[in-house]
Formats: sequence, C-alpha cells, structure tokens
Amino acid sequence: MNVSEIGEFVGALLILTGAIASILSVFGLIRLPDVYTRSHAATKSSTLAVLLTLSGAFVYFLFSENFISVRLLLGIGFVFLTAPVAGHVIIRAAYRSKVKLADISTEDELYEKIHGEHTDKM
Amino acid sequence: MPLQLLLNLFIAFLWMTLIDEDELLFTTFFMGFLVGLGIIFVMSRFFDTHFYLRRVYASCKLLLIFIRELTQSSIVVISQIVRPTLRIKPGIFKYETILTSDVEVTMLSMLLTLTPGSVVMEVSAEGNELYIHAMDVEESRDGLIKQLKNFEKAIMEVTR
Amino acid sequence: MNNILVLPMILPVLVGVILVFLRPYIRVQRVLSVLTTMASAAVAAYCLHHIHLNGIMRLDFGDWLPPHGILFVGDSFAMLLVLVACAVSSIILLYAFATTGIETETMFFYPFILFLVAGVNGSFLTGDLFNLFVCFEVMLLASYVLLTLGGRKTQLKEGITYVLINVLASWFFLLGIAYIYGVLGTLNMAHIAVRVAETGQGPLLTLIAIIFLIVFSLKAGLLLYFWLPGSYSAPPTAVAALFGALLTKVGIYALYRMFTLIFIHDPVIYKIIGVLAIVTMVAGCLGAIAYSDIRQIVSYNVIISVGFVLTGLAIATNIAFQGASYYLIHDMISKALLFLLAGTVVYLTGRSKFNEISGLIRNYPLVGWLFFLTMLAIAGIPPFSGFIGKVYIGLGAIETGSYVLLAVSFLSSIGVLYSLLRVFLNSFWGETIISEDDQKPFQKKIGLPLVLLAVLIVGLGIGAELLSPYIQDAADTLADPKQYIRAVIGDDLE
Amino acid sequence: METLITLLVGVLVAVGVYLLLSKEMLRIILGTAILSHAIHLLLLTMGGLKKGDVPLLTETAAEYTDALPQALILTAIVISFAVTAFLLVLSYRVYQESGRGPRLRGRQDE
Amino acid sequence: MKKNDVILQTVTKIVFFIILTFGVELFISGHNNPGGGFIGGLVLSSAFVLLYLVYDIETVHRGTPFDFKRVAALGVLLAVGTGMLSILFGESFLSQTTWLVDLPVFGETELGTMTIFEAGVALTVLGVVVTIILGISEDVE
Amino acid sequence: MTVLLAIFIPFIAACLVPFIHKILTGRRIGWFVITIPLFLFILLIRLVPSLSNGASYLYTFPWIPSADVYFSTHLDGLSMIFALLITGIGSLVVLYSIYYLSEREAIGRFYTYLLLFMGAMLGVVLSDNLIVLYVFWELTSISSFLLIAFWYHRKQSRYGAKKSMLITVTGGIFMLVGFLMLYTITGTFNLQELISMREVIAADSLFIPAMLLVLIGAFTKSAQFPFHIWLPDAMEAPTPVSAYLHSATMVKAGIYLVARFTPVFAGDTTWFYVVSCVGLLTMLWGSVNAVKQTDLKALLAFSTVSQLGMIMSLLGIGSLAFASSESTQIALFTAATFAALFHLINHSTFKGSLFMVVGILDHELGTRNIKRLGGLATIMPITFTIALIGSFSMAGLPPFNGFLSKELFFEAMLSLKEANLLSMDSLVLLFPIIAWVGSIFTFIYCMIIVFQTFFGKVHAPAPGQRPAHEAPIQMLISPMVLGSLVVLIFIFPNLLGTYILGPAMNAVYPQYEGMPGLVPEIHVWHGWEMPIFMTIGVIIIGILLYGLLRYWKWIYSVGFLQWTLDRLYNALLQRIERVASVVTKTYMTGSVRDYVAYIMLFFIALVGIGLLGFQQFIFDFSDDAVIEINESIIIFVMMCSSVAILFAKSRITAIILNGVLGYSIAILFVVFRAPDLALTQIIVETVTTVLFLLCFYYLPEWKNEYKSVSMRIRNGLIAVASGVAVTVIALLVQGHSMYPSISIYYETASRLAGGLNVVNTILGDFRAFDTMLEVLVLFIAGLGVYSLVKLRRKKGVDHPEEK
Amino acid sequence: MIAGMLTISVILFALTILVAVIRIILGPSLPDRVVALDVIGVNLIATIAVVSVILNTKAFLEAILILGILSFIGTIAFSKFIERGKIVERKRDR
Ligand code: NA
Ligand code: NA
Repeated sequence: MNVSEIGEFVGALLILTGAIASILSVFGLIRLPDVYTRSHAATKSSTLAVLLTLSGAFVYFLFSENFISVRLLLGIGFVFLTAPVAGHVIIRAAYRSKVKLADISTEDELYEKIHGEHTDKM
Repeated sequence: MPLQLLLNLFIAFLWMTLIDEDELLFTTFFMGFLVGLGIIFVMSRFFDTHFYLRRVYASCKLLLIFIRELTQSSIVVISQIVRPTLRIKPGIFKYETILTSDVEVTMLSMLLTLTPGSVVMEVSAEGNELYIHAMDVEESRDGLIKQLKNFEKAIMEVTR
Repeated sequence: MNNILVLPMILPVLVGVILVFLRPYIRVQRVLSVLTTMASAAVAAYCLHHIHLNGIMRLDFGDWLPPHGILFVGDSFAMLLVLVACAVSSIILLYAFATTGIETETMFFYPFILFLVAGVNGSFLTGDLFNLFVCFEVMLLASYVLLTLGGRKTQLKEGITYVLINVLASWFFLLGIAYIYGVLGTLNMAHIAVRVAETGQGPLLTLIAIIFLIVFSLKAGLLLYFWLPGSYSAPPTAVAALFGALLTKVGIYALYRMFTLIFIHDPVIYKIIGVLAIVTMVAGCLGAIAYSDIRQIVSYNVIISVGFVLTGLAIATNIAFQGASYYLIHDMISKALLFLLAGTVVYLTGRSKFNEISGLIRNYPLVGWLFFLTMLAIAGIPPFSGFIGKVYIGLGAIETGSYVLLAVSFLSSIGVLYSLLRVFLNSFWGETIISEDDQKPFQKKIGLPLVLLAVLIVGLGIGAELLSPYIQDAADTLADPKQYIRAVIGDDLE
Repeated sequence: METLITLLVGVLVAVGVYLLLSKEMLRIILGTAILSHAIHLLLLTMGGLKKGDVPLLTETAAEYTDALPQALILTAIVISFAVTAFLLVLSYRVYQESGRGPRLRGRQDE
Repeated sequence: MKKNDVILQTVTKIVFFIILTFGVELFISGHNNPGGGFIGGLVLSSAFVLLYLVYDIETVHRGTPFDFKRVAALGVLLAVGTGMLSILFGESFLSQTTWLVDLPVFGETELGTMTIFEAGVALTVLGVVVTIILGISEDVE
Repeated sequence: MTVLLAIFIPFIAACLVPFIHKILTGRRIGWFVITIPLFLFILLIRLVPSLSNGASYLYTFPWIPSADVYFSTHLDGLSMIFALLITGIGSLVVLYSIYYLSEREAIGRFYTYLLLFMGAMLGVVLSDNLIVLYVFWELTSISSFLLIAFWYHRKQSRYGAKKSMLITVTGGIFMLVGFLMLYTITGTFNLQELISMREVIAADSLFIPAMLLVLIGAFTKSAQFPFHIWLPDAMEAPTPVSAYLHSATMVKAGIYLVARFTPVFAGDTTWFYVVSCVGLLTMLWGSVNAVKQTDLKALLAFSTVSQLGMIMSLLGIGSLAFASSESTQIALFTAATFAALFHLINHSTFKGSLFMVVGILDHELGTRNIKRLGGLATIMPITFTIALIGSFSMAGLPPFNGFLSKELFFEAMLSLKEANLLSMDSLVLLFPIIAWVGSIFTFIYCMIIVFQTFFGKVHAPAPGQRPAHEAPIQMLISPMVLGSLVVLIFIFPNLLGTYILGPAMNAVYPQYEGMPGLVPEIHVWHGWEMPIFMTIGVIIIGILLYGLLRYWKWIYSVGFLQWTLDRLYNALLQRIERVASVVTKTYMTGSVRDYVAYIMLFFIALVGIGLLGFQQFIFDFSDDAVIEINESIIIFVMMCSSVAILFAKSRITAIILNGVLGYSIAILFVVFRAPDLALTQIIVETVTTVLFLLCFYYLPEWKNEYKSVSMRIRNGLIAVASGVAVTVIALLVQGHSMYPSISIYYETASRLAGGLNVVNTILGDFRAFDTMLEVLVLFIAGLGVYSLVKLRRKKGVDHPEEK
Repeated sequence: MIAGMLTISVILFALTILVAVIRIILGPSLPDRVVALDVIGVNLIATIAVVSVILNTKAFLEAILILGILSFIGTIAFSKFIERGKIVERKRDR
C-alpha cells in the first residue's frame, strides 16, 4: 500500500462513515416525536454526514489525482454556512406557524413571547 | 471604502479558487479582482455591513472548538436516536448573550445550531436574547450553556 | 450562403426587442412594426422569385453543414406562406393601429406581434425538427401573451385552455422528436427523410409518424380543435385576426412538410388524415351552424378550412398540392378579413350575437359588402381567391378516386356559406335598429386594411395566374421530396 | 438501465396525465411539470445511457456519451420553465379575476 | 414578537457574493467545463432570488436599481446581435468567431463572439427570472 | 370580340351606375341603363343572318392558362337564342321597371344588380370554358340573391333570397364537380373540345357521375322537382326581377346547360331517363300546385316550374336522337328539341307579359291575392287584354304561340312509341298521359288567372288603397310588346324557326348539322291527329274541372298533399341547426379536462391503430446499461414520490414531492454523465418551486378532486393507457435503433468551435440558433408575465373594442 | 475494497433519501416535510460527491456547490412561505 492508496482508503472510509452517520441520523427523522426534535436529527446529523463525505471525496481526489478541489472545499464551507441557517429558519417557521411541541416537551419559554402578544400574527 | 476593498480582494481570491488552476497565477487573481470590481461596482449601494478578515488564528481556534463540539454532540444525538426507547425531554429555553453585533450573534447562533441537539429558534428584536430549542433540555441545559460561553469567548477573540 | 433567408424571422425579433425599449413611443412603435413586416414580406417576395429561378435556398447557421447544424430551407411552399403571412400581418397591423387603443398598445403589444410573426416565419423556414419545435414555442409564447394581453376575465379563462392544450401538444412534439432521434439518430428533416426512405417506413416509423400527426393536428386544429373557438374569440380583434390567419396555418404547414417529405411511404397515414379531415369539416360545419355568436361562427369556419386544406394532403398528388397551396394563401387572407370584419361588427354594435344585430348595411355599407364578398370567397365562389384552390383539390380528389373526400370537402363550402349567410342576412340586412345618432362613426382608418385585404382576395382570384409559377414550384417540391433533400444534403451524402 | 428508465417515464407520464385530467389548476400545472420531467428523461434515454464518459473533452476518454440530447434537453428545460412560469401566473390571475381574495399564510396542515 | 432575521441576513450577505462570483465563473468557464450562459444566468438569478427572499423588494432595489426587463432585452439584443454581426462580416448568420487578442495583462487571450452570445444568454436569463419573480411579488401589494 | 364586349359591357355599366346615378338622379338612371341591353340586342341581332349561314364567333384570351382556364367565348345558335332573350327581354324589363319602381327605392342599387345579372347571364350562355361558365353561373345566383332580397328589411325577402342562394349555389357546386370530372376524363375545360371528345367521355367510368352532377346543377337552376321550392319564394323580388330572372332568363340557364351538354351526354339513355322523367314530374307537380295558389305571383311561379319541366322533358326526348340510327327516328326526336327551344322562346314572351301584368295589378291595387281581385276586365282593359293573350297562350290555345309549341310537345310525347328502348312499354303510355294531365292543370290555372282576376265582382279597395284604374301607358308598353310577340310568332313561326331555332339545332346536334328535317316546318294545322285530340281533351276537361273547382279543391288540404317539399326544407334546416347545436355543445364543454381527455384518447386510439401494423414486437434489452442498486433506489424514490403526488392531501406536499422528483432527476443526470443538465435541472427546479410558492398566495386551497368514482376510474384508465403507450413505443424504439447518432461529429468538431464542453459548444455554436430562440422564448415569457401582472386593462376605461 | 465501500456508501445515501421521502409523504406538518426535503438536498450533495469519486470525474463538482446553494434557497423559500404566506415582500413590515 502506497501513500496514495492509503489516502484513497481514508477518503473512502470518511465517505462510508458519513454515509453511516447519514443513515443513522435519518432514522431520527422517523423516530423522533415532533418537527423540532426531528430537525435536530435531520439537519445537523446529516450535515455532519455530508461534511464527512465531502471531506472524504476531497481526500480521495487529493491522493488519487493530486488534485486539490477548491470547489469541494467551497462546498464544505457552504454547507457549514448554510445548514444551520436553514435549520434555524425552518424551526422558527414551524414555531411561528403554531406547530405543536411534542407532549414530552418540558418547558417553553418562548410561547408567550410569540403567541401571547400577537394573536393576529400578520 | 476599505471595507469594499476587502471584499474585492475576497472575491478575487474566491475567483482564483474557482478557476481551479494547477498553479496560482497573478493573471487569475487579477481577473478575479476585475470580476469582483464589477460585482461590487454593481452592488455597491447594497453593501452596508461590516466584514472582518483577520484574526486567522482566532478563527482556527474557533473552528477547532466547533469541530470538537460538533462531533461530540453528533454522537450524543445519534446515540439517542438509535436507542431502543426514546428518553428525551425536549424544550425551549432563553439565553441572554453578551455578544452585541449582528455578526457575533449570527456566528454564535450558527455554531450552536450546527452542534446537534440544539437550535436557535428566535433572536429577540434587540438581538441579545436567544431562544434555544434543545433536544434534551433537562440533562443538557448546563452543558449547553457552558458550550455557549465557550463559543462566545472564542468569537470575541475573532471579532474584537 | 443566403443570409437573406433569415431576415423574415430575425428582423421581427430584432425590431421587437428594440421596441421594448421604446415603450412610451407608440407612434414609433407603430411605424417600425409595420415597416418590419412589410420588409419581411418584400424579402420573402424576393426569395420566392429567387427560388423560382435558381431552386431551393438554404442557409446553414454558423456555416455548420447539415445535418449537424441548424439551417433554414426556403422552398417555394414555405416562402409563399412566409410572404402571405408577412403581408397579412402588415395589413392587420394597420387595423390594430386604429382599434387597439393606447392602453393595450403600451403593453408591449407590437413586440409580441412581431415575435409571433417571427415564430411563424421561423416555423415555415426551418429545416431542423428540433428547431421547428423551438420556433413553435416562440410563436406560441407570443400567442399566449397576446391572447391574454389586457387580462380580461374571458381572455384569461380561454388563455388557460389554450396554453394547456398547447403545452400538451409541445409535449407530444418532444415525444416524437425523442423517438425519431432514438430510431434515426438525427434531427435534420431532410436527413431524417433520407434515413426513413432507406429503412423503408416500417410500422415503428409509422407509429412515430402518428405521434407527429397528433402534434400537428393539435396545432392545425385537425380534429383536435377544441381549443380553437374559445381562444380565437377572446382576444382583441386584430389579434384574433392574426391568430385566424396564421396560427393553424403553421400546423398545416408542418403536416404538409412531415407527410410530403419524411413519412411518405405508408399510405395508412394519408387514410387517417383523410378521415380526420372529413370529421373536421363535418364537425366544423356543425359548429359554425350551432352558434349565434359571430366570433364563434368565424372560428368554426377556420376549422372547416383546416379540414379542407388537409384533404389536399390526404389526396397527395401534385395537383392537390397546388390546390392546397392556393387555398392556404387564400385562407390566410380571407380568414384575416373575416376576423377583422367580425370584430368590427362587434366593435360597432357592442354585441356579438347575430340575432341581436340587424340592418347594419344601411349604416356601414362598406363593412356589409366586404362581409358579403368575404363570405363568397370563403365559400369558394368564383372569381374570388378560394375558388382556384378548390378546383385543384377537387381535381386531385377525382384523379385519385377519393370521392368521399371530394363530396365532404365540396359540401363543406355549403356549410360555410350557410353559416355566414345567416350572419349576413340577420346582421347586415333586416330593419336598421340603430338610429343615425346612436351609430358609432366608422373610421376610415378601419376601412383601409379591410379594403386592402378585399383587394387581395379579388386580386388573387382574378390574377391567380400571377402566382401560378410559384404555386407550381411549391407543388413540385411537395410532390417530389428529392428536390428538398438534394437542396439540403446534396447528392453525395448517403 | 434504459428499460428501467423507460418504465419510470411510463409511470411519470401516467401520473402527469392523471393530474392533467384534474379540475384544480395547480394539479394541472404539476401534471405538466411531471410530464416534462418524463420527456426529458426519455430524450436522454433515447441517446443511450451511460454509453461513455461525460462529454467534456478535458476528460480524456475512449468514448463520450451522446451530447446532443443533453443540449436538446437543456433547451427543453428552459422552455418548459418559461411556459410553467407563464401558466402559473395566468392561473392565479384567473382566480384573482374571479374575485377570490388571496390567502395570507400557508396553513398548518399543509 | 417582532422578527429578527439577523442570522439569515448576515449569512445571506456572504452567500450572495459567493453565488454571484460562482455564477460569473460558471458563465466564463462554460466553454471547457460544465456551465455556460444558461447556467451562469440561472445561478446569477438565483442569487437575486435569495436576496428577495431574505430582504424585501425595496431594500434590494436600493442596492440594484436596474430595470430587469431591459436587462433581459439587452441580453436578447446581444444574442441576436452576434448573429447579425456575422452577417455584417459576410459570413453565415450566427457564425461564431474567435480572435486571439494580445491583452496587456492577460497576454494572448481568446475572445470570441460566442462569449458575447453567451453573455446575452446569461443576461436574458437573469433579467427574465428576476422580472418574473418581481412581477408576481409586487402584485401582492 | 363583340361577344366579349357583350359580356363586359353590362359589368362595366354596373360599376358605373352608382356614379351616373349622381348625375341622372331618380328614375332617370333607368334611361341610361336601358341603352345597354338595347345596344347589345341590336349588336347581336345583326349577327343572326350570318349565324343562320353556319358561322359562329369564337374569342379566347388566357385567364389562368396554367389551370387550362381560358376566357373563351363562343357565340353559336344556341347561345344566340338565350343572348337575344337576355338582352331583348332585358330591355323591356328595364323599361317596365323605370315606372314600376318608386323614387324612394334604392334605384341605383337595383340597376347595379340587374346589370350584374345581365352580364353574368350573358357570360353563362356565351362562355366556351367550363370554369368560366361556372364563374358566371354562380354570379347569376348571387345577383339573383341580391335582387330577391332587394327589400332586405322584409323577412320574407331574406328568406326567399337565402333559399334560392342555398339551393342554386349548392347545385352549382355539384355541377362544378361534374365539370371537374369531365376535365379529369378529357383534360380540357373547353366546351367545343369536350363535345368533340364525347366518345372518350362516354367510355369513362366517371361518365354517369359527371352527367348526374351536371344535371343537378341544371335542375336546381331551372327549378326542377324537387329543387323547385326556391322559385315561389323568389317572388319576393320586385316584379320586373321576377319577370326577367325567374321566368325569362335565369331559370332557363338550366335548360341551356342541358341543351348544351346534350351532345356530350346524350349517347347514353340514362340522360334521357333522368332529364325527361324529372322534366315531366316537374311539369305535373308545378301545374298541380299552381292551381291551389291564391297569390298571383306564386301561381305564376309554379306555372313557370311546370313550364320549365315541360321544356326539360322535351330536351330529354330530343336526346334520344343520339341513340337512334334511322333518319326518320332521328327527325322524330330532334323535333322534340326543336319544340323545346321553340317553347322556350314562347314561354319567355307570354310568361314575361303575365308577370308584368301581375306587377301592374300589384302596383295599382296593392294586392296580388286572387281572392281580393275581381272584375278588373272593364276597369283595366289593356291589362286585361294582355293577360288574356298570355294566359291563353300558356294554356295552349290558338291563335297564340303557346298553341304551336303545345302541339309539338304532345307530338314529341307520342313519338316515344317509336323509340326502340328496352322497358319502354309502360313509359310509352305513361309519358303522354302525364303530359296530358299536366296540361289540363295548366289550362285550369290559366283560367284562374283570367277569370278570377278580371271577372266576377269588384272588390272594394282595402283601407289605404286607391280605387282601381288602368296603369300608365309607360308601364304597359313592355307587356304590350311581349303580347304582340305572342301573336306574331303564332303567325310567322317559321321565321323564328329558320333564323333562330335552326342554328341552335345545329349546335345541339353537331353531328346532324345540315340534315334535312332537323329544322322542321311549323304548321298551325296538322290535321286530325292525336295531338289535336289531346288539346281538345285538355280544353273540355279543363273547363269542366275549372267550373267544378270549388268542389274538389279540398283535395289540396288533405293528407300528404299538404305535406310540401317546402316544409321539408324548413324542417331540414331547423333540424340541422338543432342537431348542430346539440352535438357541438355536447362535446365542446369548455372544460380543459375534457379536451385533454379527448386528446389522450385520440393518442391512445391512434397508437392502437399504429400497433396493429406490427407483425411482431421486438424488444431489445441487450444494449442496456447495468443498473446499480443505488440508482434503482433513486428510481424507486421517484416512482413513489410521483405516485404520492396523486394522493397528496395538500398542495404544498405535492410541490415538495415534485421538488424531490426534480432533484432526483438531477441525480439521474449526474449518473448519466450530463453535468450541464444536472446543474440546469437543480436551479430550474428550485426557481420553479419558488414560483409555485409565490403564486400560492393567490391560488385557492387544493380541494378534494373527485366526487364520482367512475370519473376517477375513467381518468385513471386514460392515464395508465397513456403511460403504457409511451413506454411501449419507447421500448420498441430501443429495439429498433437503426443509425448511430449524428452527434459523434460534435466531439471531433467541438475543438473547431473552440470549446471542450461538447454540450456547451452545441448550444453556443452548432445549434446556437436554437439557443438564441430559446432565449427569446424566455424573454417573451418574462415580458408576458410582467404584462399579465402589471399591465392590466383598467376597468371602466372606455376601450374602443368593448362596450 | 475501496470500490465496495463507495458502493455501500452510495446505497446508504440513497436509502437515506428514501427514508426522507417517506417522511415527506407522512408529514404530518408542513415543516416536517421541509425538513425532510432539506435532508434530501444535503444527501444528494453527498451522493453526487460519491458518484464523482466512483466515476472518477470532476465534472460534477459544480453540481455539488449548486445543489448546496439551491437547496438552501429552497428551504428558505419554504420556511418563509410557512411563516408568512408570501415569500417576497415589497416592504418588510417590521
Ligand atoms: Na419542468
Ligand atoms: Na452551457
């Protein structure tokens, strides 16, 4: 095994890890009780998964073809930048459109702030 | 004006990265500079926020902290998901941050949101209160607040 | 290299785009738009003669030789249609100046009309199947907008029907292109023809031909005309006239091109076309009689003539093609006039049902007599324009023994006559209801385009000989696809 | 693969046509969208699938996949986008004209 | 509670410029890589779509005071114009030509009518998409 | 050249009338108009001698030579009879009309139409080219239409005009088809050439159809049963028009046509059967119906129908000469044609005068109703005399020309026994009997005209009507001229025979030209033979029946006799309109889904037909690429999400699923090595989704679609069948891919175009034109959306096209 | 070995997408579906990356970035729709 093969293996391993993380996290999408908790599983865990995969691909290209794919780096950066915002925005929208929290939820310090003051939201 | 110059350089750099050439050439950079110049010229009236491109070190540190937190909490969340029975108590709590600027608050929120198990739901109009939804609020509230403090510190090193 | 060939399409596009910048200057827009269509007509006339002298013209875009590049092929059949389309549009534009109203005119009215003309001309000229699709889309998009321009409720409602049906038609078009490409691996129409001829038109190619038949039947209003009456009666008169004169003709042209150039080896197709034409004529006649709304009647008359022109294709002999060429030209002109007249009546009276109107001829003799003339022309009564085409198609039908086609197509003229006669008798004759004071003034501006079209109708009938060399060229190319193929691919290739 | 895609196209066509036969404008427009998806796939399939490498000459390959259908599909996609946009606006204008007021917010159960 | 879009807006400012740059790059490098006029134009317009989503029309307009209809028309003019250009040069309509030009900084550079053509395409796509979206959105008021 | 002049002068004059009318105001314009026919009449009559010497006048100039349409005119004996009638009676009618029409009428318009008709009619009888003949033929229908509806504000006028137009134009179209068939057989439209090619024509399978079609044209024009129904309603026209068009000239165009085509078609006995049977039937039907009329003009109309039938039947018998070989037989049968032509002239004289008389009565008394007329013999003596002459001539009484032709008619009917035709036995008897019965009824209605109008008690004028008095002399001149002709012809019949009828006979029987006996001598007295007995019988029984009229007239009001063809016509039109309305409105529902269903059904049906053409179905999967598991999962995802769209409870779910579909397609594009497509698809899909969301604001909630299960099943079946059809063809195509794609070229040539991205070079160079237009499409759509949203027509603003 | 890992990965990603589609179909709330769509977008990015590695081509790297951009835009559009009904406003009402 030379360096490039090891590199390729590492890349593939990263990708596989990402894939496993992805499939595991997506089960959260099925199992978790409400949209808020699901979004934790979905958005973030799959973000991790995709980051792993992209890094894996980056590593793979780096070692197999000595190719530094700036596009992949940029892609990683972009996912970093946008994924949390997307998650935040969806959750906020869900809450503002009165999607109920799961029954097992314990506290809600936001409720009054949003739904208490404004009965008519728009 | 200096701010826009910064942005211009940024675009030029971005350009260079996008061109994907084998070696970095000045012409590529210059071309990117021109493109950036064009874009900024066109968009100049729109741009009115601050942008800082410094403290690389602080940024790297922040990044490392973040990756650590990310991995940790990912494992936590995944383990919660794959556990045969769900034992989570989700909820929303309020956190008052000491950060002030938009960029700081944004960074904090994003870092927090990126780490699994917590999402920033709302930022108050004044920008100093964060409402956070946590997947398991009773157990991880203290941990989260600690995490937040860590982040705040790291961010301030970068921004101030 | 015949760059001139692209002008009938590109001039309207170019001017249309420029007019977008000149939105507030209505006068400039008017002048430029009518100059453009007239110039295009002039170019077409020049090309027509050029073709007569030197044979089919061809323009390879970007100098990429067929079948790899896109090209325009100007044969007489196409060029005749381009010429008439441009001429008729010019006249309709004159009518539009007088009737459309500033408000609508500033809604990019003229650019859209020019785009429509461009799409129509492009469809006539292109020699590439996929490009035909694109040209169709140019035409269709422009027609969608023109149909709904101004946004009255009926316009929007009919617009939906029209757009949807055409979306479906375009979908079938792509389906056909996909299949053709799958089997033959090419898009150039002449090249397709060569390859079809080589393989012999087996059942699969016939099946694909049927899909194209559906596509162009939808566009032409051959049997699948449900969209037509509604959408032709909704827009402003000038637009309706443009639709009546141009839109179905493009579909008819495409049917002719397809089934005289490419899928010519299986007679089943012609039988199907014949049956469709018969049903279309019968149903068209029924429709024209069923309604008392003048615009509906006029629209169904379009349908009848579609059936009539396509009997020429079903017969598919040189003489029938001559007839069809004559008739197509006649139809473009006379349908334009008919739509303009119908619109003028509605405009003058504010009503659209013929039994609510009476005695118009006393107040508006010109409109009345022009309507009468148009009625005769459309019914194929000599010596007006529709006659000679009818004779040729009849001769073709007799020649090939297609007696059912013969009977139905000739009897359809009676349906035409009856439907329009009802309008004439009820609306133009009868007691004059409108008093001298109440009547709307009839502007000379409206009269001019009407008279021009009428002159064309009479001229085309009496001076049919003038066109005959070109018509013969057209029929020859249609009857002998080798001419077209040779002009596009040359003898050497395949 | 070609066969499978063709079957997929068949399913899409059936769904698209079924939607097209609806009364609701939105379903109909969705139907046209799905139909155009189907035809794009079919066009690609007709050129043969996975028969070569990406048609970029930077990538040295023995064989390239058929580029022509790709170009055609690109054109078709853009055109179908144009038409869909127009149709969407047209249909909401119809509702506007028939006097139904706009709704303000996406509903919960959506 | 009032909305505070601080997170979204801050990120958008960065993302917007990334997209714009990417769009221009796609358009320029379309010759040899995936991309070209259409895709470039589409990416550019998606950048604007993002802006309109995150901000409001007036704010964006303060930054980009164009009439996008005219942008689109200009694009069509450019595309058609390159075709007419070849007529002027006595070649068949839409013949694309490339010149090797010696530019001061870039050295030998290929400049082609195809680039102008594609620029026209990109501008039209940008103009049209934004026109459509603006048109519908402004209808709300 | 003279002939050409004869055709065009009336047209030119017609165009001039509106202008001259400004100078010669009022009825004075009539004096200008009258010069035209008068001039032409003189012009033509000068040619009579030379014609009788066997000359004929031909003139040709090319009109549409490529279609073998030459403007050829030919003046021979047959044309001459008609041309003289047209110009001669035309002059008299114009003269009569000058005083008939009131100053308040649109006199200019009237004369324009009349001149138009005159030119057209001259064109019909003079043209030597079938197409030109047809042109003028239809023109006569049109001018007749205009003249009938001269008082277009009257409902009845419009009704009559419409009817005549529909029937005669339809007949004309049939005739045209017949002409076209003749052309197909012979390759010429030239009449003379056609006649010379009669053997060729007779041998063709199209012979009988062509003959029947031409005859339909003739029959409609000449108001033969069952097409005669338009003629009584045509009486809504001003009386000069009735006298001119609907008795003397236009209705005789059919006679002309039959005579003209006799040499072409008469070789076959079908011609004889059809022409003579229809003629006789028409004669009987017309005369029987005339008796029951109470309107004098209607009575005259039916009488015209009857008389035309009589002439027609004679022409039929005359055609038998072609089938005969013995010279005696030939002479016998040609005599029938001679009789026909003779009666044609006679009819024009007496019927013309009678119409004018009725016009005078109408003009002076304001009514034409027999029941309201009576005892006018003393009040209007001149009118009465003319009426008497006309009626008695029509009844076939001496000393009037009608007597002569009626005798010849009976003789011709009796001559049938000489014909050696198969299955003639019954006809030999039936023909004379029908002819005789018809003549009896003719006699009866002639008596009605004379006695019920001019004898009996004088009716008091209705309120508002003037008391009866004789008409002004100017109005009487024309009928007087015609009346004296009736008598003169009786006295000098052979003058007419030699100069006018002789040349015409030569034209009808070109092969017997110059044959002795072709132009028989007309004798007032034949001796005591069958015809004279028949005439006496007609008179006796006619008088008897007329006397007993009120005892048997009830027959007309019973059963089937009441059921007229006219009602059939009305009912037919009504039925057609109703059926048209019901049928059309049944399928034109205005609902898009129905239309889409039609289209898809059509597609499925046609594909079904197309699939029938296959002997075997070849599917070839050997070239298929391998399927990876992940790809199949993606495809499965796509199938699921597309089907799920159907069941989506809310629209936004459907949009999201559509987005999934779009993104999945992008992945497929990646898998299939299409990067540009993947990029485009992703962006377009997103932008489309954004558009959907934008428009959602206005679109209503997505409701539950179906109420009925059957509808759902119907749509489901259509959808599935469409999917199957598309798939099956696609699979067949994959099994039949016959050629390599042309696109290999692009890979090599792409470098020429200066790009390494083949797709991009195709779009930007090879197929740049597509791209350019596509950009245009996008632009139009953008501009369209903008105008749709932003540029609305303001409500309430007065728009020129709306009220 | 490496090829096997990659194949398994891509299948796992495809399965992830399948599961997300199930969530879209099930709902129940609109945000649920949007979350799932977001998941699909992110996983498609990963899929493209893996496919690029498998096919050993750089042609699709643009697609990764584009997909990132547009799935972000899509998510924002949906969220805004859920929140406000209209996704582009003339003037912010805040
Ligand atoms: Na689409
Ligand atoms: Na491109």
